[in-house]
Amino acid sequence: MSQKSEKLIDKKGLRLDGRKPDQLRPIKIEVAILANADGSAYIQQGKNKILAAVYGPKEAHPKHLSLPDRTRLRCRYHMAPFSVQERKSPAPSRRERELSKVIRESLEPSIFLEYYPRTSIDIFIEVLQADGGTRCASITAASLALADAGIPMRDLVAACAAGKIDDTIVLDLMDTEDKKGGADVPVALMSNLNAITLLQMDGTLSLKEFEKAVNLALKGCMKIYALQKEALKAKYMNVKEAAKE
Amino acid sequence: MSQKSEKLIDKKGLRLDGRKPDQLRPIKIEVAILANADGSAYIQQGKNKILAAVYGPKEAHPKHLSLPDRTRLRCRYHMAPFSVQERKSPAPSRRERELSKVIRESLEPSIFLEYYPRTSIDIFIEVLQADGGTRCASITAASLALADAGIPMRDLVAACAAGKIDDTIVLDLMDTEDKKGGADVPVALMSNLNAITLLQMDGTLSLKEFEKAVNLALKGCMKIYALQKEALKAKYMNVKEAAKE
Amino acid sequence: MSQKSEKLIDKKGLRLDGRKPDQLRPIKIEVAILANADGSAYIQQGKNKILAAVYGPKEAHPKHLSLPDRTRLRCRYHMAPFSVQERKSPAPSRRERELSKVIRESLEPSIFLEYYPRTSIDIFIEVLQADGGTRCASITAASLALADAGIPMRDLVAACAAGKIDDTIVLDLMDTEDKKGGADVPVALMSNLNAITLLQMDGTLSLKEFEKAVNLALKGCMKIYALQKEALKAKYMNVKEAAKE
Amino acid sequence: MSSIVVRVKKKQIEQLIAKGKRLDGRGLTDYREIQIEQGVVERAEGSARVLLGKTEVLAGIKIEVGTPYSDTPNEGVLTVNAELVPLASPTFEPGPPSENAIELARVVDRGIRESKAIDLEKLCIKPGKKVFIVFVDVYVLNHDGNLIDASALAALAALLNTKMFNYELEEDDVKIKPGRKPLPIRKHPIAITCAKINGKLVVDPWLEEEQIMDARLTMTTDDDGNICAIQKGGSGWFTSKQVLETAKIAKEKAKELRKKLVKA
Amino acid sequence: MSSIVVRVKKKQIEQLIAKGKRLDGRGLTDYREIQIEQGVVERAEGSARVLLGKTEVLAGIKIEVGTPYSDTPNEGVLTVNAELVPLASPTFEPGPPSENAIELARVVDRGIRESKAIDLEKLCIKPGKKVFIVFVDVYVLNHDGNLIDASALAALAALLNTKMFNYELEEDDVKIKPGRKPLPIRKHPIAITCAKINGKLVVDPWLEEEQIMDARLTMTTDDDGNICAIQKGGSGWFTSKQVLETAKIAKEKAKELRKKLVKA
Amino acid sequence: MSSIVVRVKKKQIEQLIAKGKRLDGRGLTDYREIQIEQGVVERAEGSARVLLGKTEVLAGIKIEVGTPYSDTPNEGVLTVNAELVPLASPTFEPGPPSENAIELARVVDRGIRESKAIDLEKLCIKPGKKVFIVFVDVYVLNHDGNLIDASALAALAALLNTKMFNYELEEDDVKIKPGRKPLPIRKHPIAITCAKINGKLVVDPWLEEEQIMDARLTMTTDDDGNICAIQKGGSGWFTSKQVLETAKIAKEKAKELRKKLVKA
Repeated sequence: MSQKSEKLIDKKGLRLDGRKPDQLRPIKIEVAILANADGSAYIQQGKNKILAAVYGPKEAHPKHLSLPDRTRLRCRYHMAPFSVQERKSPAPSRRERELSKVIRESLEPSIFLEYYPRTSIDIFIEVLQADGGTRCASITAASLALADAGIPMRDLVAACAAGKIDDTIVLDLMDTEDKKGGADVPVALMSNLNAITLLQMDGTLSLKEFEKAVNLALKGCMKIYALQKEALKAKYMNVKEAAKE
Repeated sequence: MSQKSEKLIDKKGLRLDGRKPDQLRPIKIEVAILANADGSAYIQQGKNKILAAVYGPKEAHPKHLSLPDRTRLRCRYHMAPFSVQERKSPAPSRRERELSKVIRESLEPSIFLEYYPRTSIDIFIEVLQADGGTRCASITAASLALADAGIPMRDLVAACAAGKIDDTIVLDLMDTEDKKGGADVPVALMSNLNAITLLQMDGTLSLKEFEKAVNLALKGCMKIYALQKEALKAKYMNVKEAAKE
Repeated sequence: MSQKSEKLIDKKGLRLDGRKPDQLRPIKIEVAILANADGSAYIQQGKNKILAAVYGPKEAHPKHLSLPDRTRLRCRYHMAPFSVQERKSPAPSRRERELSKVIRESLEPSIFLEYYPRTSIDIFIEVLQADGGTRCASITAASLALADAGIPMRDLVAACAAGKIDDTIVLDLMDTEDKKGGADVPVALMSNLNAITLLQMDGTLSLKEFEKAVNLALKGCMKIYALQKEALKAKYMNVKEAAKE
Repeated sequence: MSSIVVRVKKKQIEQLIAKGKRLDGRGLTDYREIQIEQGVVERAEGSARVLLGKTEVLAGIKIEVGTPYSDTPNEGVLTVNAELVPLASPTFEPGPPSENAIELARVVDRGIRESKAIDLEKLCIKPGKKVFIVFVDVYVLNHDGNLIDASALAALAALLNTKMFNYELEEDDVKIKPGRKPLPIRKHPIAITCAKINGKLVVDPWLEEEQIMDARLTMTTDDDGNICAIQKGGSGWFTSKQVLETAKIAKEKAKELRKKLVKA
Repeated sequence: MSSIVVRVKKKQIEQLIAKGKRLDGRGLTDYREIQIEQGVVERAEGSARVLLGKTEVLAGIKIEVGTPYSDTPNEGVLTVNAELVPLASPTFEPGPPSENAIELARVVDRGIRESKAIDLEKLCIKPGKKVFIVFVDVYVLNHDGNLIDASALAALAALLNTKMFNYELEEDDVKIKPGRKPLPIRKHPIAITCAKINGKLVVDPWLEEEQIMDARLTMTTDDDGNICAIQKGGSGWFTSKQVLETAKIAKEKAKELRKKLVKA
Repeated sequence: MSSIVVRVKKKQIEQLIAKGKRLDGRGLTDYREIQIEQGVVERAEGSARVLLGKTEVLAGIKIEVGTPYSDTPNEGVLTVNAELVPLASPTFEPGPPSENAIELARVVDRGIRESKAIDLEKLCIKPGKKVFIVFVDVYVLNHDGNLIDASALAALAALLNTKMFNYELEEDDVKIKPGRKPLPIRKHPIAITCAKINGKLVVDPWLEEEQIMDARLTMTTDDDGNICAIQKGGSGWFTSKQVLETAKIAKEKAKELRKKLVKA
């Protein structure tokens, strides 16, 4: 991250896309959109377009990797070659492999892993278009895909980043803000349990700024949590209506 | 394929190597030429020089890939680094992997796969020198290698391409004709069953031209089929003579 | 190896680092220096700095690679990226893979492999700094690591190279001598059994020179063997003292 | 699927087909419903999503500057890649492209290349040195059969949706200028696949049919009704009569699909 | 370890921690003993060995000439790689970097990069064409827990030990001149990790604690006490109170470690 | 092979060897019959097929223009690769080169390189910039033991068969001119392998002997009788007396083989 001279916040306090500092990008969430997956969800957050699918619980394969007392959660975060400015090779990059791990670890606390010993649950995330904050949007979608697959969960996990641009703490950074800004703090939350399941940071923040950023991110998570519940409700309404017909 | 101005057929209707449009290149086939393989064959077709070997049926490995009701046929088509103009890396290319698949699928219909459940049969093809039409010559040789290995078969599979050069439908294109010509249609045939087990095409042909090309290719297959049978007979004669001595 | 004009031996018959032709570089050996490994050793020979660790005998994995009548010895010789002048990619090179094989085969004769059927013993060698003769120093260290792990052995294996520089047969070539010299002959020896377990050569030597080089290398091995035994003794003294306290 | 389930299903499907019917209610030469949506990934130079029944494929186009092949110094480069990403089917595994993914990419590639759909000479910047590389990435999002036709269609729709940037050469460096223009597309190659089941040909096989079919035959035809690519797949065979029948079906069905695409 | 052994050990460790004690005798916020030795690999441009209790990490620095990234034409390139070599632990396998090795490298990288510890602009030779690449290779030699802190410390100590060669540009070729100078290091980012065990935070978890912890949280701070990198790991969670507590601990402990390093 | 079969065979072979005999009728220092055929792959710059009993190896040479190594700017590049293709033996697996294939390639490479068989300086086109790269690809077609000797012989025979193209430099571009000339070959390094079985040395071990041998020792000698490469293999050992005996055998046998090659 390098702070350049161009202004990311104008005189009115608005950001390049017209948002206020504490404002989320427009978010659209759909649940159960893939036919083959056991559970799936689609999220659009700003220009991010991300699909998440869940397969399982199913017999773990290879067997020697199965766990005797709980399910094995696996996660693959993957970007489509056309999702970013310069074409990305389809082979998983080091970044994608790290994100696969932190996303998995942000979802694990939400699942009753011990319900299905010796099985595995696979989470597949495909970023179709990336615009900053894809790991958070991926967690939001993947948690819904888990719910859609009927996996027993403690709570939904909602994720959102806060960060610093032009010395202001702002919510939900888009790509330009992330690249030119001063810091980015992605956070994932199980709202009912007040449990932070993802926390990363890059950039530079004082302790005070950091505290402010975390709190702002948590507020963002709670707003997204509400959207997640709406999306689930919408799905069940659809199912209900379909059942009536 | 790009049509260039150089003539591929001269005024007498002859091709660059002096062949008539419906003429095969000189073909030399030998069966049982590798000591270790369960079955093997060597084919020279024009400047193509190709070895095929068969190992099996044998216990499938790894076991979870074995099939309960039939043998698993595997096939690897591979080119020697020195077989082509520019040295080819020995790692299998995408082209080699596709050809491995289509060759396997052209041979599968000829084998009584259900005779040997839970086993595997491996076909290994090595192109030592390539001059156009290697997939067809590979099929011709591999089918003989299967026969040599004593695998029960419905019929031998013979393969040959037809194509278009200088607006003429011709048989058995060599490399230059393939590269500068207008279309190439490789075909594989079980002659007794009138069964086409391989059909591919690239280039551009009208429906009429295509029909003509397929029919010409099928005639080529039948001629090659005769050569295959001669090669098998020659092998048994040798065996017989060897037994007499 | 290319012989350049610069002198590797001066008028007094001394080498670039002041050694006599039949003199070893300063050697420092320590046994049992890694906490997690079942056995380990560290060697410094000139500027070479090499760690060897042994894990096992343990259940062989994957099982189908286990041997019914003896242990499976595995060996990985690996160089740290910063161990050589130009950074080395951490992926094993062809050279590292060959050396892993010849080092394993130089240690195998020393181990009673049949004592532990169906198990495996892993030897891991990490070259932290390389200065010529790393394969020999690796063998010396790895043999001690095996002893430290309590693996029953016929004898320790000590290794040392001899070679030719400026038409003189010399012992224990360092990197510059290896690169600019005329030949390098690495040898490994079980001294009690007079058994040569490693022998390689590159360069050019007459039969006479070769005989001289082998004999010099064997003398080097015997000196190193004495140092190995000292190092083992030092370790047991430490253990004893520790026990007294 | 266990082999017993497959055998039962096979029998059921075969009996229906003998009567000219199919499990999902279609006639033997009926295509599934097609939806084409272009421009779905704004960040790509071009993109399109195709729904073929429940089969869903996304294609995205990226254009970069690179070097031409030495034997075609005056032509841009076309590269087609297909990913069978594991969210699309329980049978797709993460990892490097499988045999099936490679075949899929190469069949789509051949259709575009052999029909000369893109005027590659117009993608040359500096002969022998700099050309545009067109990356076609086919992304299968849900697999319900007949991936070849859906992928070829998505790739073509994405190419038609593609806008290239303007540029000028400044001392061998390509400088991007404002404005965009479409890719030079000359032909519209359409792939049509028939499956052979119990001796009969059915068009556009869906997953359950693919699982029990003897073999499949794909023919790609261009705007003039010429064939430009063929691929036989599966471990069965065709008679030459079936081959010619497929060619006729392919030509006819391609016309229908091409119309939908031009509309799209 | 069998799951029963783990459960027994977990209980034992948790009971101790509830009383403010730890299995190895430390208090909850005590760091293990640290030894730092610089210059251990003379052939590398810089190197350092760190002992953190029984955890042992070696870092080596190599500097090469290469090309800059297109978006930072005036800056040298930093590359961090970590190898969990199999001699360090029975759980490390030979082969390409595991998920854990990649995470380790990337967390160390972020600490150095985000704190702007190296003045990368001073590593530019010819803008857009030639810059120095700084390779930081982290080599774990014995794994007894908290690899992140030990690796970040070893990397920084090695960078501080690094001597670059002098050079001059001759017609675009970099000619090495005699003499050496230190790397332009501006900051000293220090990573501090806390583990959460049974609701309590413990600093610098060793292996037995890592095996039973709920989660870990690493915070890297610079000389000014600013946070420059954070990584949560493990399948548990933290409350926001615990997060802020960790930040305070990290800031304080980093000061202690930074002093040791400057002494080293 | 099951270990019992191996043990029975081992006993049988050892008893024969104790009497100076071998399973295939040879004496202990007899080489198998050798057939060398050059020019078998016309498309390669050079090629040769070697039959050593039933062991069959094909070597092909390709020559390309590339860049020299930075430490030998005036020399062409030699690259030796060996493929143990799976049609040659039931024990060869498809996939990246195994340890055995790598060792084979490197031993063949060392013989050619260390004997300075090719005058690499004559393969320099423009110092530091452009040189010829000689690719030696060893292709094992049937494995019946002693692959090293057969491969080294095939490689040398192929190099002797190689015709380079003529060229001229036009503004740094290499233009191929009509006509061809042989590679500058100065030496004829020949590898000879002895196996140690039950304390005795046997020359040119075939497969059954290799399966039960204690160890093998390969010595490569040049036209002047100098040794230029050695490789010990297998998990047994040699006495220094056996080493010197092998050296003498190798020198003598190499003369015989070299004669056959020059005839070929």
